[in-house]
Amino acid sequence: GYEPLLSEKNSREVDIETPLPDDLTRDSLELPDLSEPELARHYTRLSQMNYGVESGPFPLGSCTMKYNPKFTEDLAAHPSAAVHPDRPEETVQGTLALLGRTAEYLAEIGGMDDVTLQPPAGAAGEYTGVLIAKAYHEHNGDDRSEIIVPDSAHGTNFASAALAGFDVVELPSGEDGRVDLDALEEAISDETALLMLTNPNTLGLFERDIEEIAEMVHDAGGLLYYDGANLNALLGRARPGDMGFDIMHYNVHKTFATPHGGGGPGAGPVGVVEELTDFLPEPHVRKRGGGYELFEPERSIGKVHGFQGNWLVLIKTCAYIARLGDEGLRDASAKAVLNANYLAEQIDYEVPFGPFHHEFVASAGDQDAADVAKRMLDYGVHPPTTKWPEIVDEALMTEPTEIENKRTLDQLAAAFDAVADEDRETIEAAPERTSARRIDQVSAARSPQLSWQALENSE
Amino acid sequence: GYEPLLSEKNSREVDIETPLPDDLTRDSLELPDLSEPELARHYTRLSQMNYGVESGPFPLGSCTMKYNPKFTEDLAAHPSAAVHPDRPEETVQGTLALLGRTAEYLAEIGGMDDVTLQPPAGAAGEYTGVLIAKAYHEHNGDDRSEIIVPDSAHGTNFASAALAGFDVVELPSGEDGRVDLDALEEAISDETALLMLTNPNTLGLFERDIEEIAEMVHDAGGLLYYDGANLNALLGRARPGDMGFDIMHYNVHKTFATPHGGGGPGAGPVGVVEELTDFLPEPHVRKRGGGYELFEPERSIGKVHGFQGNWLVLIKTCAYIARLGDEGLRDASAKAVLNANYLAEQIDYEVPFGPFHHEFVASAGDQDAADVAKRMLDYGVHPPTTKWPEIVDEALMTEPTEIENKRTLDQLAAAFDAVADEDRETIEAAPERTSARRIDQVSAARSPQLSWQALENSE
Amino acid sequence: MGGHDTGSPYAPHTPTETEQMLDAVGVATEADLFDIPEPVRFDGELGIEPRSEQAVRQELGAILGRNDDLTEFLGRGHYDHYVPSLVDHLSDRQEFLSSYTQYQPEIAQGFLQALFEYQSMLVELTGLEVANCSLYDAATALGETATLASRVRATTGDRVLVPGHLPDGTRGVLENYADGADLAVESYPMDDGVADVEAIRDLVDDDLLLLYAESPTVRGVIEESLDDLGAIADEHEALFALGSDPVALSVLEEPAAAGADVVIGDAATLGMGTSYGMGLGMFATRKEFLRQVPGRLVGASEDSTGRRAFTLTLQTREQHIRRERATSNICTNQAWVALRTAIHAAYLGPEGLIDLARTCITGADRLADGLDDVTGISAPVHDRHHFREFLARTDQPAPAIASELTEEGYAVHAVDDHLIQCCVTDTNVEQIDGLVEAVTEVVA
Amino acid sequence: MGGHDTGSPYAPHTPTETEQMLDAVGVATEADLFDIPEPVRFDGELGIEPRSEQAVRQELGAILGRNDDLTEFLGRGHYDHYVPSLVDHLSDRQEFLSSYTQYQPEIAQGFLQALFEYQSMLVELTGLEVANCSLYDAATALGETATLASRVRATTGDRVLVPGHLPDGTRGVLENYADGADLAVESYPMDDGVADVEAIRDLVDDDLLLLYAESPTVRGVIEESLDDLGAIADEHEALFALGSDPVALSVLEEPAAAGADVVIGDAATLGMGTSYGMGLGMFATRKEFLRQVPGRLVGASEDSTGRRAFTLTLQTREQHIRRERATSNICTNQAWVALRTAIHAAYLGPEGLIDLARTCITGADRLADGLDDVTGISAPVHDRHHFREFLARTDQPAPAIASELTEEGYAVHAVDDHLIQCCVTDTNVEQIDGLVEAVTEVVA
Repeated sequence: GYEPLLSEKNSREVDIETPLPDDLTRDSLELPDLSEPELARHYTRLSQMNYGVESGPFPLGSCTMKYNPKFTEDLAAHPSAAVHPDRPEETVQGTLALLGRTAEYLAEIGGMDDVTLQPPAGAAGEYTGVLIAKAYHEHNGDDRSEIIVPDSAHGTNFASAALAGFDVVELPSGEDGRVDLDALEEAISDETALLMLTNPNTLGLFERDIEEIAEMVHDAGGLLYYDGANLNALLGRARPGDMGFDIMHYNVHKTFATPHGGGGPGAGPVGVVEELTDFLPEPHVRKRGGGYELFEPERSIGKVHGFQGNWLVLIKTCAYIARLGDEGLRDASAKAVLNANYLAEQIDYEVPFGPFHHEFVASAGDQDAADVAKRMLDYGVHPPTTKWPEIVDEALMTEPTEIENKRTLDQLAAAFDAVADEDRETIEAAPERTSARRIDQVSAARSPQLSWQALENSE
Repeated sequence: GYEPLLSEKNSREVDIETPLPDDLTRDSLELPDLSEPELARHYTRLSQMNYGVESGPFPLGSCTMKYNPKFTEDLAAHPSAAVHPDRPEETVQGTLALLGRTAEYLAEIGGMDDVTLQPPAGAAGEYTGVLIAKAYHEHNGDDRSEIIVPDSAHGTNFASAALAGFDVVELPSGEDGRVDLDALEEAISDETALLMLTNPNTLGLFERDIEEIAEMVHDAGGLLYYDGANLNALLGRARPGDMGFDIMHYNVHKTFATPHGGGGPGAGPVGVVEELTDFLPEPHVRKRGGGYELFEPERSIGKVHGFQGNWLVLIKTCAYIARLGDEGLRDASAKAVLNANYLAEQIDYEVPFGPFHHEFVASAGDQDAADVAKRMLDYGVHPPTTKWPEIVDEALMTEPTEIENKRTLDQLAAAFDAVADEDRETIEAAPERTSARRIDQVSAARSPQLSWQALENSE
Repeated sequence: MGGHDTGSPYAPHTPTETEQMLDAVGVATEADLFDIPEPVRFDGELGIEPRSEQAVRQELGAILGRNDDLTEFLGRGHYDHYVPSLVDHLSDRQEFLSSYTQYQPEIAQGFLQALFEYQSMLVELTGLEVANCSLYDAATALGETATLASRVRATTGDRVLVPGHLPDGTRGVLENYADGADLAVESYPMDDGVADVEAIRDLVDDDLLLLYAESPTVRGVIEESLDDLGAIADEHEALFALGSDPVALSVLEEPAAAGADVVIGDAATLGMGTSYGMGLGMFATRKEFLRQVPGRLVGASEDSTGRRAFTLTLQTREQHIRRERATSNICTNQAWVALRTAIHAAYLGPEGLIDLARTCITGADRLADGLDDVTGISAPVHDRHHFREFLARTDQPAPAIASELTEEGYAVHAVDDHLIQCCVTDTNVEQIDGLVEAVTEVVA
Repeated sequence: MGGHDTGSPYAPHTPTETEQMLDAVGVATEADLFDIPEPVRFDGELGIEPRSEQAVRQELGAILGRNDDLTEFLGRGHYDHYVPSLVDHLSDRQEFLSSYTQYQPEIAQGFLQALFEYQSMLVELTGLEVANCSLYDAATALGETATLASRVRATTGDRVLVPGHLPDGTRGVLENYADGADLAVESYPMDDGVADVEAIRDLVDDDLLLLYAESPTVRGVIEESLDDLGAIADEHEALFALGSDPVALSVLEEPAAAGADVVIGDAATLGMGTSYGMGLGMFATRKEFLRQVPGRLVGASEDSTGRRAFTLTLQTREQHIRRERATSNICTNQAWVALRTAIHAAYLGPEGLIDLARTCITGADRLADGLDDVTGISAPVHDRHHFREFLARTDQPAPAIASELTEEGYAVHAVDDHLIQCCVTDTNVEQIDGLVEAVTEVVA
C-alpha cells in the first residue's frame, strides 16, 4: 500500500504569460503535470487504499454510515440541477420546488413547522439553531447568556454554542446514562437560553423524561434544541416536535443516506416550531401561486452560508425520503434498532446501560479501545468509534445501521470476539493486514508536515 | 481473495403466480435474493479481484489495451441515445447522423470508400468481409473456394473463413517473420477468393512487400483483406486502402479506445473500396437531403447482426476520434510505436525480428512463457500475451500502447527483468501475491463445473 | 492536459521524455520508427479537427439530441426494462469496464465469478445444464445454434425450420450462417400467432436438422405447443431450439421441460435498456453438447492452495486454439453486458423478476383492452396469451396511424397495412392511457 | 428487491432473519425495541408515499426539468468551469464517496493522501505554508478568518474591515460569526471597482483586527493595491486576508508576496461546476497560526514499518476534543469536493490552469468589447483589468434588460438600476456572440 505523491510523479514549472501587466501576476506556477491515464491510475490506486460502506460493515457509532443509493447520485448529476444561485426565481422553479418539498418532508418527519435547508452541515445546523434561539430571546428583550449541554453530547454542541457567543453549562449525566433531572434543575437559570439534547443520546438511550425536561426548560423561559445526529433511531416512531423540542437539525448525510464523502459535504437543515419561523435564515422558500418564491423571514437571523447551502446534497436527501416513504422510514428505524440490539447480544464485550436504540456503547474492559479498533481492521471490518462517550470505560460506540443483516452482523460480532480473546501484544501491534500499518500520530502532531513542499524542505 | 457466490449468500424459491394458465408457466423460480447494499458489496469485492487498465500497465500483445476516456461513457449514457432500432428514420436523425459521421471518420482513417458499422466485434467484421468477398466473386460468376491466411494470423481469421464455408490455405511465414512471396505464389490459385493479412503483422513487422502482395492476389482475381487488429500502429501514417487492401475491419475496442469490458462488447466496422460498396450489409446509412436515411445496398450480403450492431460502442468510437483528430491519431501511433521500441530496448529477454512497430515478441528462452507471465503478476503488472505467435519460441507478445510513458515502461521492464533472473521453482510457483494463486486449468476442463448448480450437485 | 500539450491527450509523454526514449531506441525522430515503404506512406490529412473534451460532449450531445423524444411502445426483439442505477455504477468500475478477456484468471477472479454467476442464472431460467457467457445477440445466437446442430446431429440433415413470423433481421443473420454451413432455412406456417403444429408435422422429414420456435413469439404470443414441437424434433433426431429472454423465462414453462436442446434470445432485456438493438446473445444447451458450444465458458476450479477459483475453460473449442475447426469464430463477445444482466437479475431477485414478468403480461392486456375500445381498432388480433406485446388491427392504414402517433410523441410498430404492434413493459406502463388517448385522437 | 418486499429497500433482512434476530434479542416485535414513553410516541402517518427508484427518478427529474435552460453569464462568487468527466468517475468510486472522516488512517490512506495533495496545491497557489482540507464555502471561511484573527492578534481590537462591494450573502455570514466573537464589521469604500487605499488609511486605527480584500473583486476587477493593503494591516498589527480562487491564483500575484496572512475563497470553482452555490471553503494561512487553524489538517507521518503515511493531525484544535474551546465548530466539511478540486487541478496541470485563467481574462475582455459596441451599453464600467466578469452600464433599466434576456435564453446579473454584470469562463466563452446579439435586440 504505497502510492507516490502527484508531485513525485511529475511536476512542471510554467512561466506565466497573460495579457495582464507583470506586476499583477506571479512569475511561474509549479504543479503536478500528469496525463489523464496517469491520473486515473493514481486516484484508482488511492481509492483502493480507502474503506467505504460498500467495502464492508461500517459500525462507526454516532455516524450512521448507511448505504448510499446510487440513483440519488444520478439525480444530483441531472443537467437541470446545474443552476446558478443568482438566477431569477422564475427561472429556477424546479430547484425551488425540490427545496420546498424537501423542507416539507423534513418538517413532517421531525414534527416541526418549518425547515431551513441552508446550513451546510450538522454543526452549521446547530449554530443556526443557536442563532435562532439567540435572536428569539433578544427579540423578547431577554438577554440570556447560557446554553446547557450534557457531558455526553457531541463536541459540536459545545463549540457551536461558543461560536455564537454563549457560555456553556455542562450537565453531568445521571447514573443511568441519561439526563439527571436534579442536575438539570441546578443548571437551569434565567440565563438559560437553550438546552441542547441528543435523543436517543450518544449511549443510544432514549431520554424517558423528555416531557418533564421540556417543561423545566420552557418554564424557565429557555428553548429546547434537538441534535439530529441520532434521528435514525426514531424515524416514524417519535418526533422531536412532539417531545417539546423547539429547534432541531437533521444530519442528512446520516439519517437520509446522502454520502459522507470522506468527511463531507453533508447538510444540516434546521426545523423550528411555528413561534420561531420568523427567525429562519434568508432566503427562505415558500409556495406562491402555482410556484415557489424566495423571501426574507421577518426577523431572519440572516445568513449561515454564502448562498443556499449544499444543494446537490439536498437533492439526494429528497430522493431518499421519496424512495422510502412512511413505510420505508419506519422500517429503517426498526431495523437499525434491531441490528444494534442483536449485535450487542452477540458480542463478548460488556455492554452497560440500556435499553438502547440504534447504537450501543460496549466497554473494552482492560483492553485499550483504540487498540481494539486497530486490531478489528485486520478482520476486514471498520471498527466502532472509540473512547467516547467517556461515561463508559474504553468505550466502543457501535452503530451498525439498518443496512447490515444477520450474516454481516455475525461476521462483525466474530471480529469483536476474536479481538476480545487476543493478548495485549497482538492488539498493540495491530493492524497488520492493512495498506498502512499503525501510524504514528504523535510525531505527526509534534512536527507537522502538511504539504509536499514541507516534505521536500524537510528532506 | 475470496467472495462467496451470490447463491451462497442467500437464495429464495418463489412460487409463480401469474394471470396465465398453469400449464404455460413454471412452478417456481429459485434465484439469489439479496438487498441492494449486499449486491453493491458483492460486486465491489469482485471488482477488487480484477485488473483493469487503470490498475496498471496492461501490455497484452495484439489487444491494444488503451486507456478508455471517461467522457465517452457519459456520451453513451446520453438519454437521447436510448432509442429503439425500429423507430422511423425521421425520428432518429441524431443516431443516424452519428453513425454516418463515424463511418466517414473510419473510411478516411482506413483509406476506404465506405464503411458498415453493423459487425458487433472484430471477428464478426472478418466474417462480414469474407461474406462480401464471397458475394463479390459469386456476383462475378466466379466460384472461389479458398482463403489464404498466414500462419501467424489471429485464430479468428481461420475461423471466420471456415464459418463462411471457405477452405483455409495456411501460408507459412518467411524467415524474416513476414509473408514469404514464394510461398504466397504457391498458395495463390484461381480458387483464391481472399488473402487475409494483418499489417503490421502479429510480430509487429510491417509487410514491406505489401504492394507486390496486393498485385499478386489481384492478378489472380482474388481480393485482399486487412485485419485491423494492429491498426493502432499506423494511424495517420499509412492506410490499408492505399496499400491495395479491398476490405478491412476496424477493432474499435482496440484502436479507438472503446473499453474491452472484460471481453466485450466491441465493434468491428468493415470498410470496403468503391467496387464492393454494393455488397455491404443492410441497412446502411447515407446522407439524404439535410439528413440521413437507411437503405439496402443493391447486392447486400444481408445481415450480420439482428439489428445494427453495438450502437453504444460506436458512440464511444466517434467521440474518441473527434477528440484526437488528425494530430492526436498520428501522435497515438507514434507513441505506441515508440513505447514498444523503447520497452524492447530495456528488457533482458531476447527480441528477435524487427524493426517492429506497436508490439514486439520477445522470447522467454529456456523459461516457460506462461510461467513468466504468472510471475509477472506478482510484480503488479499485467503480463504480455504468451506462447503466440509460435514462430517465436516461448513468445512474450508485448504491446504497451501509447498510454504508458518512460516511468511506467521502466517499471514494466523491471518486472520483465526481475522474472528473467529468477529460477524455475520460483516462477513455477507463481503467482504468490494475487487474490487467487495459480489456478488448475487442466482439471477445470477435465471435469467442467459451469454453474453453481453443478457445484452443488458435485458436493 | 499533463505531459505534452499537443497530440493524443491520452499519451503521457513530455517532450523531454520523448527525446530520451528516441535516444534510447536510437532514432532521431518519431517518423524514423516506422518501417513503411515510401509509396504506401500516408502524408495527407484525414481532415479531422481535434476538439476538447467539452467540445466533443457538446457537439455529439447536440447530434444525439436530434433524436425525437418519443415514448416508445416498441419491441419485436429489442425490449426496454428499467435498469437500476446500481447496474451502471457497479459495471462502470474500471476494474470491470477496462479489463480484458480473462486469460490470466489469477487477476480476473472478479469478472470470472460474475460470469459464472450469469451462467448459473441462465441454467436456472432455462433448466438446461450449460450456458455460455455470451454471444453477440439473439440473431447470431440462432446462427450459432444452426451450426451447432450441424455438428452434433447424429445423422445427416440440412433443414432448419423457423417461424414464418421471424423478423427479417434475425432471418438474415441465420441465412448467412446457414449458407456457410450448407444448410437450408425454411419457414413453417403460423396459425393465429403461434406455430401451426400440424403443418409442421407435414413439413418435416429425416432431413430436419433444427426446429426453432419462439415463446413469446415476435408478435408477443406465448407459444402453447412447445411440448409438441419438442416431440416432433425428437422424432426426427433433430435439435429443438427455443428463443426467449430472461424476463419471460422467469415465469414461462421451463424450456428444458418442453424438450428444448438449446435456448437462445436476448439476455440484454435485463441490464441494457433500449440501445438501438445492441444486445446480448443468450445461449444455453444440454450438457451432452458441451464440447460443441460456441463462445466462452467459465468453470470452477481450484488454485494451488485448494481454494475455489474460476477460469475460462474448454478453450480448445475456441478460435485462438482450434482455428478453422473452432466451434465459432467469436472472440470479443458481450461480457460486460452479461455482467450488467447478472447485476440486474440479482437486483430484482426471484420475486422482482416475477413481478416484472407480471407487468409485461398485465400491461399488454391492459393496453390491448384500451385500444380495443377505440373505434376502428381491434386488439389483440390473436385471441391468446400475450407477453409484453400484441398486434392490433386498424381500419385505417397502419403506417399513417404510426406516423401520426410520432407527432403525438409515441412510437408503435406498423407491421402491415392494417396491423400495428405495441409493446408494454415497466418503462412505459404508466403511459398506457396516454397512448390510448393519442390513438383515439389519431383515428378519430 | 432482495430480502424483504416492503419497508426500506436498503435494509436486507428477510422476514425469517428478522424473526431470528428478534428472538435473539428477546423481544416479540420490532415495536418492543423502542423505549419511548407512550405520550411522545408517534402513531400517525407522515404522509409520504414510498416510490420505486424509477418513479423517484422520473418525478424528481421532471421537477428539476422545470428549471429554465439558460446560458448563464453569472458569477459574483459562484463560478462555472468545465469539469472533466474524469473527475466524476473517479470521485464517484464508493471508496471515496461512501467513506467517513479519516479517523482510522490505516484504512483511509487514499483519501488522506488526496487531501494532503489538495493542501499542497493550495500552498503552491497561495504561497502560504499551511492550507486546511476544507471549510464549507468562501463566506464561512471569511467568518472563520475573523474569529482566527481575534484569537491570534497580539493586541486587542475588534474592527473587521471589508470591501464595500461585498455581496450580501458573504457579509451576512460574516456578521453572524463576528457577532458571536464580539467583533464589528465595517465596509471600506471602493474606488472605480477596487479598494480606496487612501480612504482605508483614514479609516484604520489600532483597533483594526482584520483587513479583508478580494482579487478579483466581486465585480471582476483585479485588485491592484494588495501590497499597500498588506502594509496597512501590518502597520496596525492586524491580519490581512485575501479572497480569491484557485483559477485566479494560477496567474495573479502570489498572495503571500503581498503580505496576506490568510487566503480564502471558493475552491470549488475547480471540481464542481454550477451547483446553486454549493462551494468549498478554501483556507490557507501562515505557519505561525497553525495551531489556531479551523477545520481539518492532514499531515505526513510514518507507519510502524517506517513507511510514509498520512493522518489527520493537530486534532486537539477540533470540537470533538477541545469542545467549546475548539478553533471552530466544524466537523463534517466538504472533503469530497476538495477531492474533486484536486483531481480537476491535477487534470489541468500548470499549463492547463494558466490557459483557463487566460480564457477568463480574454473572454471577459471580448464580451465587454462586444457589449460596448451596442448602442445604449457601455462596458466595462471600470477601466481596469478584469477576471471573468465586469460591469456594464445600461441606458435602459438593467432589471428589465436582464429579464428580457432570460426570454432569449441568457442569464446576466442586474446589480443596480443601470448596471448589469456578466461573467465569462470556458463554459460560455463560445456563446459570447450570442449574448451580444441578444443584448443588441433587447435594447434596440
